[in-house]
Amino acid sequence: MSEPAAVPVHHAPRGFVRRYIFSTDHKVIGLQYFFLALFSVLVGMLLSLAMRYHLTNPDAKVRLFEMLWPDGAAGGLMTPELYLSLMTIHGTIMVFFVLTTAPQSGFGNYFLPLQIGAEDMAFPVLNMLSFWTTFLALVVLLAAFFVEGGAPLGGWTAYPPLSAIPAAGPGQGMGMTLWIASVGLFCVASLMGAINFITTIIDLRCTGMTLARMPLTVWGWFVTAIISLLAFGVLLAAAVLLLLDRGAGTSFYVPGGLIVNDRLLDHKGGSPLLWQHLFWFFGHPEVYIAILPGMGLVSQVLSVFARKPVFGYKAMVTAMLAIAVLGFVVWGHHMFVSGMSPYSAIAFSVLTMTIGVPSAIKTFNWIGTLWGGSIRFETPLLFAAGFVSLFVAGGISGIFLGQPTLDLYLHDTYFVVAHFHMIMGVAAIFGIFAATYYWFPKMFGRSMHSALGKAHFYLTFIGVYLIFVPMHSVGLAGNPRRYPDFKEFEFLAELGGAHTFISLAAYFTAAVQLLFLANLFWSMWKGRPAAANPWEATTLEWTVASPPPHDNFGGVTPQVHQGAYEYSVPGRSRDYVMQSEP
Amino acid sequence: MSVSKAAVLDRPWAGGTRPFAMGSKKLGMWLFIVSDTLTFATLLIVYTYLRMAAPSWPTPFHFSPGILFATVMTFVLLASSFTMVLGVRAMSEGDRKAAVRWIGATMTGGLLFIALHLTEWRSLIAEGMRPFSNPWGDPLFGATFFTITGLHMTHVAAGVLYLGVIAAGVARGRFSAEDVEVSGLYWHFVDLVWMFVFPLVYLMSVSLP
Amino acid sequence: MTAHVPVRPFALVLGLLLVLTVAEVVLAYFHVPPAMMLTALLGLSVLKAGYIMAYFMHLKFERFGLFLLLVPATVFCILLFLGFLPDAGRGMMEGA
Amino acid sequence: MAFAALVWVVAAAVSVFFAARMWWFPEAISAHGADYDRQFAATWWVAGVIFVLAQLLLGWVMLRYRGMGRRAVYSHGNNALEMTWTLGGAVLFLGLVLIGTRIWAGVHLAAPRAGALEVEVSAKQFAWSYRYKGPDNRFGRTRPELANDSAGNPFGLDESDEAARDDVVTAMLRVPAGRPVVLMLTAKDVIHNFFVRELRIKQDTVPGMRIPLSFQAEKPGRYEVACSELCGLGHHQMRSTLLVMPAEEFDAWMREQAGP
Repeated sequence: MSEPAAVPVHHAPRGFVRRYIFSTDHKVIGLQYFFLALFSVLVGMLLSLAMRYHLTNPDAKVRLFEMLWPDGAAGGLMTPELYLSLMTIHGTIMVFFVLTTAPQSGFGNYFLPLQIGAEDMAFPVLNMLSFWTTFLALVVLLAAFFVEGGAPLGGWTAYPPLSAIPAAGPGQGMGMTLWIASVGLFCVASLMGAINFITTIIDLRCTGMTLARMPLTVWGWFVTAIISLLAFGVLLAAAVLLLLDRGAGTSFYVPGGLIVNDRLLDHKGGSPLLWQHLFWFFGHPEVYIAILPGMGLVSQVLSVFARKPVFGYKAMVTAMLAIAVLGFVVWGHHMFVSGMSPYSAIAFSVLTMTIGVPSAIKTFNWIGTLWGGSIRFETPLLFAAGFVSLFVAGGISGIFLGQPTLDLYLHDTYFVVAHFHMIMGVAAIFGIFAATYYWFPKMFGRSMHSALGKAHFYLTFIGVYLIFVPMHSVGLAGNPRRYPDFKEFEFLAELGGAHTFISLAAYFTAAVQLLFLANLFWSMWKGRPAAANPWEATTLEWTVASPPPHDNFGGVTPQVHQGAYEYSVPGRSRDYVMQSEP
Repeated sequence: MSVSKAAVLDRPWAGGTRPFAMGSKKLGMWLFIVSDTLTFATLLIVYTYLRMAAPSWPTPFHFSPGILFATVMTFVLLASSFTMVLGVRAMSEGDRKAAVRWIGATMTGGLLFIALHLTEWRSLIAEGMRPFSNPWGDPLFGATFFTITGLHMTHVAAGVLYLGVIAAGVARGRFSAEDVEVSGLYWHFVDLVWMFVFPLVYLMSVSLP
Repeated sequence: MTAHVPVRPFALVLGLLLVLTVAEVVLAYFHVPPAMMLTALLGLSVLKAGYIMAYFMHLKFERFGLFLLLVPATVFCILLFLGFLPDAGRGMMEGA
Repeated sequence: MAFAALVWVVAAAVSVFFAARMWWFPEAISAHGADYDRQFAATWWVAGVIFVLAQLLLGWVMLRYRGMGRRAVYSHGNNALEMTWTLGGAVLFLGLVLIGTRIWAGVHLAAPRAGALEVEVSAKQFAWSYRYKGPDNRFGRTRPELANDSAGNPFGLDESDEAARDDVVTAMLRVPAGRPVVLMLTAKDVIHNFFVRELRIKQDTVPGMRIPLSFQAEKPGRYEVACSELCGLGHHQMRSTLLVMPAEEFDAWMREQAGP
């Protein structure tokens, strides 16, 4: 392999089905994932709007609810079980089909091979399979709404015995079974994806693409894929055992002596805590699966638009690896009040606080990247900077929740809800927005509307702070999460004003997203045609046409001679040096 | 800034080359093995956890037939791994016929393992063992036993099918030496898992005289 | 890859694995506390697994980087599972 | 410009909003609660200062370094600076958690104090029941198959056991002020959670487990017990009352319950 490999030029398959449906082209698969996530995020957002509406108007009769869920909202009045099932599907769809799918499988599939100078992923057919398995998982999940009893109501964490006993509530029958099946399928799809990503990054980098020259986005996908590979197998096993408890009469998670609906169950010997351990062993790394690609992307975007090298590239990579390792040793902080050993809790909390250190490194290095730059205020930059602001805002509440002492009050209140929405539901999504605005010209050959994009950013940024800051406060007042209404408790009645405010802010923020949708679809067909390298960025995807040809580099494998962030190099006429430039 | 091409190519991680000097399929199989290891490890830790939590755990396996059977099954599996090594070796030396023969021997080992295992399952079921109860006490004994050995047996069965496809292809002149090696990796992994199932599930539950 | 691969080391490994298996079975019949038994059996199993990986799965003859990529992370995760165990049987009620 | 202004406004607004304490903790009614509030306040200052500083800094660099045709500084970083914030962060975060550990240990690791009132708590979909030992100072035998709420026997007390007959079972948790209490938390069907805001205590009730929880309420009054772990469709209605009574009143109530 001393000569640059002479790769034959491949033409795209001609048939519509092979080209756009069962395609093995990483770019088409990336777009498929992107649109699957877009559909999912819309569904998830509409579910959350329905929930917010119900929380503030618990007695309202809504025709739309009745049309959508004739059983759960007879006469338009939402039942508690319907509310809880909306909540369960909202959480599941957002965590798995949006936050895991868009940044990693969507943008990762599209841009990983382009950024490392490869023609495709290492296993194109496996790639196709993993998309269609994800698709099937989504169909199975949504099907839960339409079976008897409706969707499950145990939340995305599905704690047994509630999730293990079909008699424990409506939705805990067929709906719950479908939920488990969906999660199992998603695990399989993610494992296939992880194997593909790792192999691609190890084997298919073009000549000169050393590890230290890889864009931080690639590092983000690499670390994320490693976490996925190690975490999803555990969830898969845990899900199979839960299924057996429900179907085969085993008792892995169900202890003896349970009385459900006045009936003594036959189960004996299991442990509800066991599921929590297994679930969070996967679940905490999952949080980083959602955020790490965004971290990589933000580093990339800040550097491009500040026209300045990333501040502390090695520290950024080290911090990502440290976050990955620490992400595996802190699962117990989700279980401080679960009845786990109090000694374990202390150990977990010390480890949890340690994660603050690499997180702080990332934050300050992002600011350090902007420091001394010559910042171009384009929409992707705004979203990346917004990510930094929200990452701080969402991460800082982790200092409270990571202490078992403080968790004694805050656990399962709206403080937690606000915390993880700020970091996963908003910061991570800002990463996705930044990626969309940044790479849109490359994906579709056209530019998104700049003024609309900026308006979208500013209004969303204001909106999310308006939603989630008061929500922290509501949590401090002790408001438990996962309540369909607040009528039963005196202390919750006093919080009605706060909830109304939060709901209004949520409607506003959701409405603003119409700007994004309009901009996205309008620009796809009518946007200004984009140059090959509109942002004057250095990485390899900008060396090819927009959109890239079927075989990416036209059969010529590129060669890399530079690091990924050579901006404003002294002595150069242009303020950027492409990675492929000698 | 620029590094000469030769200097870059000398380093395995510099791109344009495969750092582990192996095909992507082989690396992919290794990665699959990592994730599957964690799935099996999860089941084994679940078993350990539940067994530690149980007030008493059944120890119903007598030397004959239980332990004797399981020991013979272990021998069969180890021997089949060895024949697989010989199959991979034959293939790497270009001897397709011998490769097919050795893979066939491996498959026979796998089938024998499944047959012995099913016989054992049948006799345990005849004694009254179920996933939800058993005559000796803690109901989770049956649940963990059937789940762990069942998942392992599924892997063996899938392996036999996989090797069948490989053998048929090799006989018709398809597949490279590395393809055979990759299937061998999977087979050895199934063997490796059993090295933990055997002591944990069987030997820790022998009925001591 | 047409180099001649000797069979002998692999046959020796097979023999060793069979011997270790017999040793495990014999060991299982000693009357020792369960914790000690578990440690001994797991020790032997790790040894066997090591031989299978090193020889049968050829890891010994691959580049060391592959070992570094695969083994430490996996072992780390499996060791972390031990963090579940302090909760096994914790606060258990009678008949649960 | 707009971005910097907005981030600064956000930082200021968030600070003012939380300083106003529009929706906030209720007053604590135990020594543990006071400790809790101190730990919270300490964490509050650390988090608040980091938050405000980071936002101010972010706004400032965005304002100061906005591109105006000027060339950016070519720099790959500064190791000394990175070490500073790495070590600073580590010391700060770990310090906080170690200080708080004492409070955690007080709830979960301290030996139950002598003379503590023991109450068994049983949670089910969607109600709470409490059981006191009665005059004989012993919990009587229970059998799950006897448990029947409509017959007023949520614990499944076995009347054939002498010790069970005088057990007092209630739907409201009454405790004496100024005396240590140990709750034994149990659940009959799924996981629930015992949460009293004023005590600053929250603990899951897990089926199959008996989890002890100690507290000592100082201030008499009526407080709400809320279920804080999703337990099914009636989760939001799973309410009960904690009545902290002056010790003499509690004793009188207890004597009255025990009957003649």
